[in-house]
Amino acid sequence: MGKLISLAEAVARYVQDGDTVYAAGFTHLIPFAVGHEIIRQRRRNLTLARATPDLVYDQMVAAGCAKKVIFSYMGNPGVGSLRLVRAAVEAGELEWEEYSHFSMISRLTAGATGLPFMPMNPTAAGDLERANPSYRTVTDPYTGGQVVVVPPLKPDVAIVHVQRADEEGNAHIWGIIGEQKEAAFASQRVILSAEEIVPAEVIRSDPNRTLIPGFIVDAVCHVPFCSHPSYTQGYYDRDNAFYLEWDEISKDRQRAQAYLDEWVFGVKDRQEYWEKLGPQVHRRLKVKRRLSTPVDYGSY
Amino acid sequence: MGKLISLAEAVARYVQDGDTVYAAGFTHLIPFAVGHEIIRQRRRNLTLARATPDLVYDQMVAAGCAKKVIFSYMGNPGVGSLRLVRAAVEAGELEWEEYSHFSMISRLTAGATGLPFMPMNPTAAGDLERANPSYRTVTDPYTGGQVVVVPPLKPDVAIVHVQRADEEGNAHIWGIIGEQKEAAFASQRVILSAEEIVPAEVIRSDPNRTLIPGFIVDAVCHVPFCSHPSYTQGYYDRDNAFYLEWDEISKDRQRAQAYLDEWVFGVKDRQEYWEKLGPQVHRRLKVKRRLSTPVDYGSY
Amino acid sequence: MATLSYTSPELLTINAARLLRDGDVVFVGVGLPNLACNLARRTHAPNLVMIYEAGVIGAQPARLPLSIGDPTLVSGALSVCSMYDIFAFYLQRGNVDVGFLGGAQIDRFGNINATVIGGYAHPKVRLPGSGGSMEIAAWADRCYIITPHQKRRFPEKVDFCTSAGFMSGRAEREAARLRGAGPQAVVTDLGILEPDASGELVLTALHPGATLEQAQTNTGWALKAAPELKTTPPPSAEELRILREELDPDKIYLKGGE
Amino acid sequence: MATLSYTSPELLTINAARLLRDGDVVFVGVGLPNLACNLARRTHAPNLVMIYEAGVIGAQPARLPLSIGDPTLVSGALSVCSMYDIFAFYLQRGNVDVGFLGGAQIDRFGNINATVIGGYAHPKVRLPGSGGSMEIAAWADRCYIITPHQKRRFPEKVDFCTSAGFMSGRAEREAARLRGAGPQAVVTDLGILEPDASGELVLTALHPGATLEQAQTNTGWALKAAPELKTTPPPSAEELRILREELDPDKIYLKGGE
Repeated sequence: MGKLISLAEAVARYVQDGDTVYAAGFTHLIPFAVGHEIIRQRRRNLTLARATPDLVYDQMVAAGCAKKVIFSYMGNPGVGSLRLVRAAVEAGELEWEEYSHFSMISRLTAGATGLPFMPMNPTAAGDLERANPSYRTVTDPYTGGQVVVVPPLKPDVAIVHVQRADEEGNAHIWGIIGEQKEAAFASQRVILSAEEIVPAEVIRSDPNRTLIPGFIVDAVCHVPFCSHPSYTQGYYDRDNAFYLEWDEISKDRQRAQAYLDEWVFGVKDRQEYWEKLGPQVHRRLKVKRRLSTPVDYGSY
Repeated sequence: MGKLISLAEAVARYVQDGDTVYAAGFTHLIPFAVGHEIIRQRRRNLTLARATPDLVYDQMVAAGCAKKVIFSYMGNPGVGSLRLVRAAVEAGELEWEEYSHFSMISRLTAGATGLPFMPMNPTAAGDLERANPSYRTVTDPYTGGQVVVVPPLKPDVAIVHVQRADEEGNAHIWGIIGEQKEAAFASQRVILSAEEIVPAEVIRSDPNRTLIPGFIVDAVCHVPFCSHPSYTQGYYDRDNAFYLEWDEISKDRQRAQAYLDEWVFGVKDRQEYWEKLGPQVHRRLKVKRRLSTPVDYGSY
Repeated sequence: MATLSYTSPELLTINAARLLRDGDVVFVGVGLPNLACNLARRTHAPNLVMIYEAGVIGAQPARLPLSIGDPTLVSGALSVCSMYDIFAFYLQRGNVDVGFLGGAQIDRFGNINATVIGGYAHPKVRLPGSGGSMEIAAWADRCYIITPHQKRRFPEKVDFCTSAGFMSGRAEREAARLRGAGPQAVVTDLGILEPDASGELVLTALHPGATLEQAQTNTGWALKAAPELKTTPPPSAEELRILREELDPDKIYLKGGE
Repeated sequence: MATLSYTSPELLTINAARLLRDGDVVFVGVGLPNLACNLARRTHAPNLVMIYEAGVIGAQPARLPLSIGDPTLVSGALSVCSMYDIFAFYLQRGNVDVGFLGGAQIDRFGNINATVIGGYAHPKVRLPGSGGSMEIAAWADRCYIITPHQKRRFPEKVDFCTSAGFMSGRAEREAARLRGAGPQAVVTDLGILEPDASGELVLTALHPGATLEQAQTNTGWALKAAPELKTTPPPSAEELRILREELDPDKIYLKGGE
């Protein structure tokens, strides 16, 4: 059977209760549609790992999917606090494990490259290193100094949204590429969603653009507008208005629940969600073309 | 003064006797023209570092530029032995320091990322690790096991050839990207040569393609056909015939010297070299277009 | 000469911009640091290179970005790389001259807390956490902090050290062998604080109209004034014009203040 | 049935191709391994993924590449990445099923020497060195070696261990906790050698017409035969047709042999 399946099927098959999930994307390409599907399928006891939890983890925590978050910046990017994750942490209802951006991404890189740890230069900000026992040190065999290291992060499942992929999951990504590649390689399973499923020839016309090879991908899902309210470079804009609106919604658990009822449980899938947003939002998020200058690979 | 200068001036200014030089490129984009200019300017006592020394280091060793090579595969790619480097090593006339590909490139990566060392998984091929004291081990603080590490390589000067760059040295590279980025970031100085100098707008039309940012580049040189007999993807083919021919030439020091006299000392610069190759070679190495499918970055 | 009126965010931004040097490679945050960098580029530092932790180098934003990962930062940028690369090849390698930092607390020695108010395990207030600031504070050559001057923001000692300033004093930072030189200035709406020989933040300049007493009252330690306490030149008409007309015409970041 | 004639390189290539499984991700070298992979793709393993240490994944070469970094490997490939990435994310991470290896010497326990004949510091013959083979031998799930069967190539013990086979025996390799399972077969022009329970290479198959005695005469240790010594099926007309007509019509790699 092919890898190209519906998102509902991909989540049913590859996301299990208790999994460590890494939904990748630094502001860009955040796979909201997959988070919503996980909420709809009522997964429980997930460990949600992500450098920047963003709204998608706020929503998953509000829906009761999570027992733990692993993060390095727990905010609503450009707006402020991530209220629901924060409230759950402050109330002692949610476990957490915390890093700096670089140590978080170093963990993922160690996982993606099969290394036992990644070294980092010292930052001297000892409080976090003391609070989180995953930070260790080794002795530099060249100088005798102490070197901070972090262990690999190997999620059970990575969720990666991309601009275009072929049916096998060979994926072109551009714009902010964050930790998409590292998350995919670090994880045991990979769910890939794409704005467009394209013929392999399109992928093969620009192999340097392929950050994720199909053979590490388990499921390929065609999910246009997957990232909203985040964005997909070249496809639609970031819905900054919603990021500001969520700051209001998330002040009140009831309102957040009502949001989930309406926008997650109340729709069948991303297509229904997108239609429900309506033409005015579609227009507001529409983007004019700005094409890259092609490069010549040559016919050899 | 601008960075866009002649190759002769760039070598005069940025390559000094005794330097450790890293002329980057894994088969692709090997900067032969820069190697030839270094020979013409009679640099001495260089340490020539490169995963795959290729013909360019054979020629530089034959010309007496080198006191040492650092390498991981000393061959004529696809043909066999690198005869002149090999003869110099066997005769005890040339120092050498040897790695596997991955440890060589890990050294460069440590240099490029400012790390004190890079870890690797064990290979158990202990003979090289015993022969080269740069290989060390640290104790894994998570498992207690031993982890092999290599120290950073920080060349004095990196030489990187690219397809296209703007006048500031912001460079687009595609095809086999080898260790171009790592070499540039690891080195104290960077000489960048390019097939084409393009307006910044071309670079900015596809920022994900920019592997080297201008602000780490010291000199930008416009050198079409810089790579011959290696190749530049999309611009001209690899001159396999010459790689085979060099296998004959390099059997005999006299013939190698005659080659250098004619093709290096006997020409002023790369343009003269290319013209001297003649229209038949030009035709043979000509490549038909095969353009990448553009991507849309969107106008935001 | 008529005195120009300006808001507190305008004053902060203009004074931060003046700290930047032409050719600086700057790790930029959104908000006021972003405005400060763009103002510097349009005035005395046309060759400033702006880097964002999202992996964007040499952005030319056509609009004001709300977040550090806004698509307008990408379209037309010089380069975009992965998150690992921006921290490893750029910041850790030593390719960043200036970093901007912020936090809920900045203490006497320039240490920053962006993690928790109260204890770590059971925080009274859980803040967003380090993000990139732990590494920026350690590895950028110079760091600048932009913050309103309020007593609760300037405690004697931070509850949690998210990012190292001079730790317990310059000697301790030096012993830690960090790549960067540490915080070089804190720009507030009252003036500018800079580290003295011991690494303690002292008031080195007051903005026009502000007083030493005001600054001391709003600082959680016994704030010293530098022997030569300067007054910053007031925002110029040109600086204000660029900010108001070109950079933030909708007053997204420049609203508020007096 | 008429017996088809074939050369020694054809025999090696066809037998190597048969070892590959559909869906294998293979770290390919140039020359015979490249031909073997392409032959397997055109016969029983259409979903083979070919990876080159130059950083190319899923190549579709339109011509026979002379070098491992030939531009024909790039145009139309599925992906191209850096040299660090191909070794770290693909090979070291455990994403490579099969590696092909070669060398001047292969010893009784499948250790390979591609570095020096004689002493390391003052070599009699300086060989090219490891390249990627040190890591491929350790980290690919299965390794295959293609080599002519000559006594000087099969010493009791290699002069220098460039790439680990079973070291002094399977137990030593297991203690080293390498990711890969080690050499699984050596394909020669006389037959196939495979490791036994102790990790020693023993003859498990002879090609049609070859004898155990021939193999033993051309091996530098007392070569044992497996209890059930098989005979490999001769190259088929279809295998030979694909090799000769589609893959190497100019006989760049298939010349020589008998």
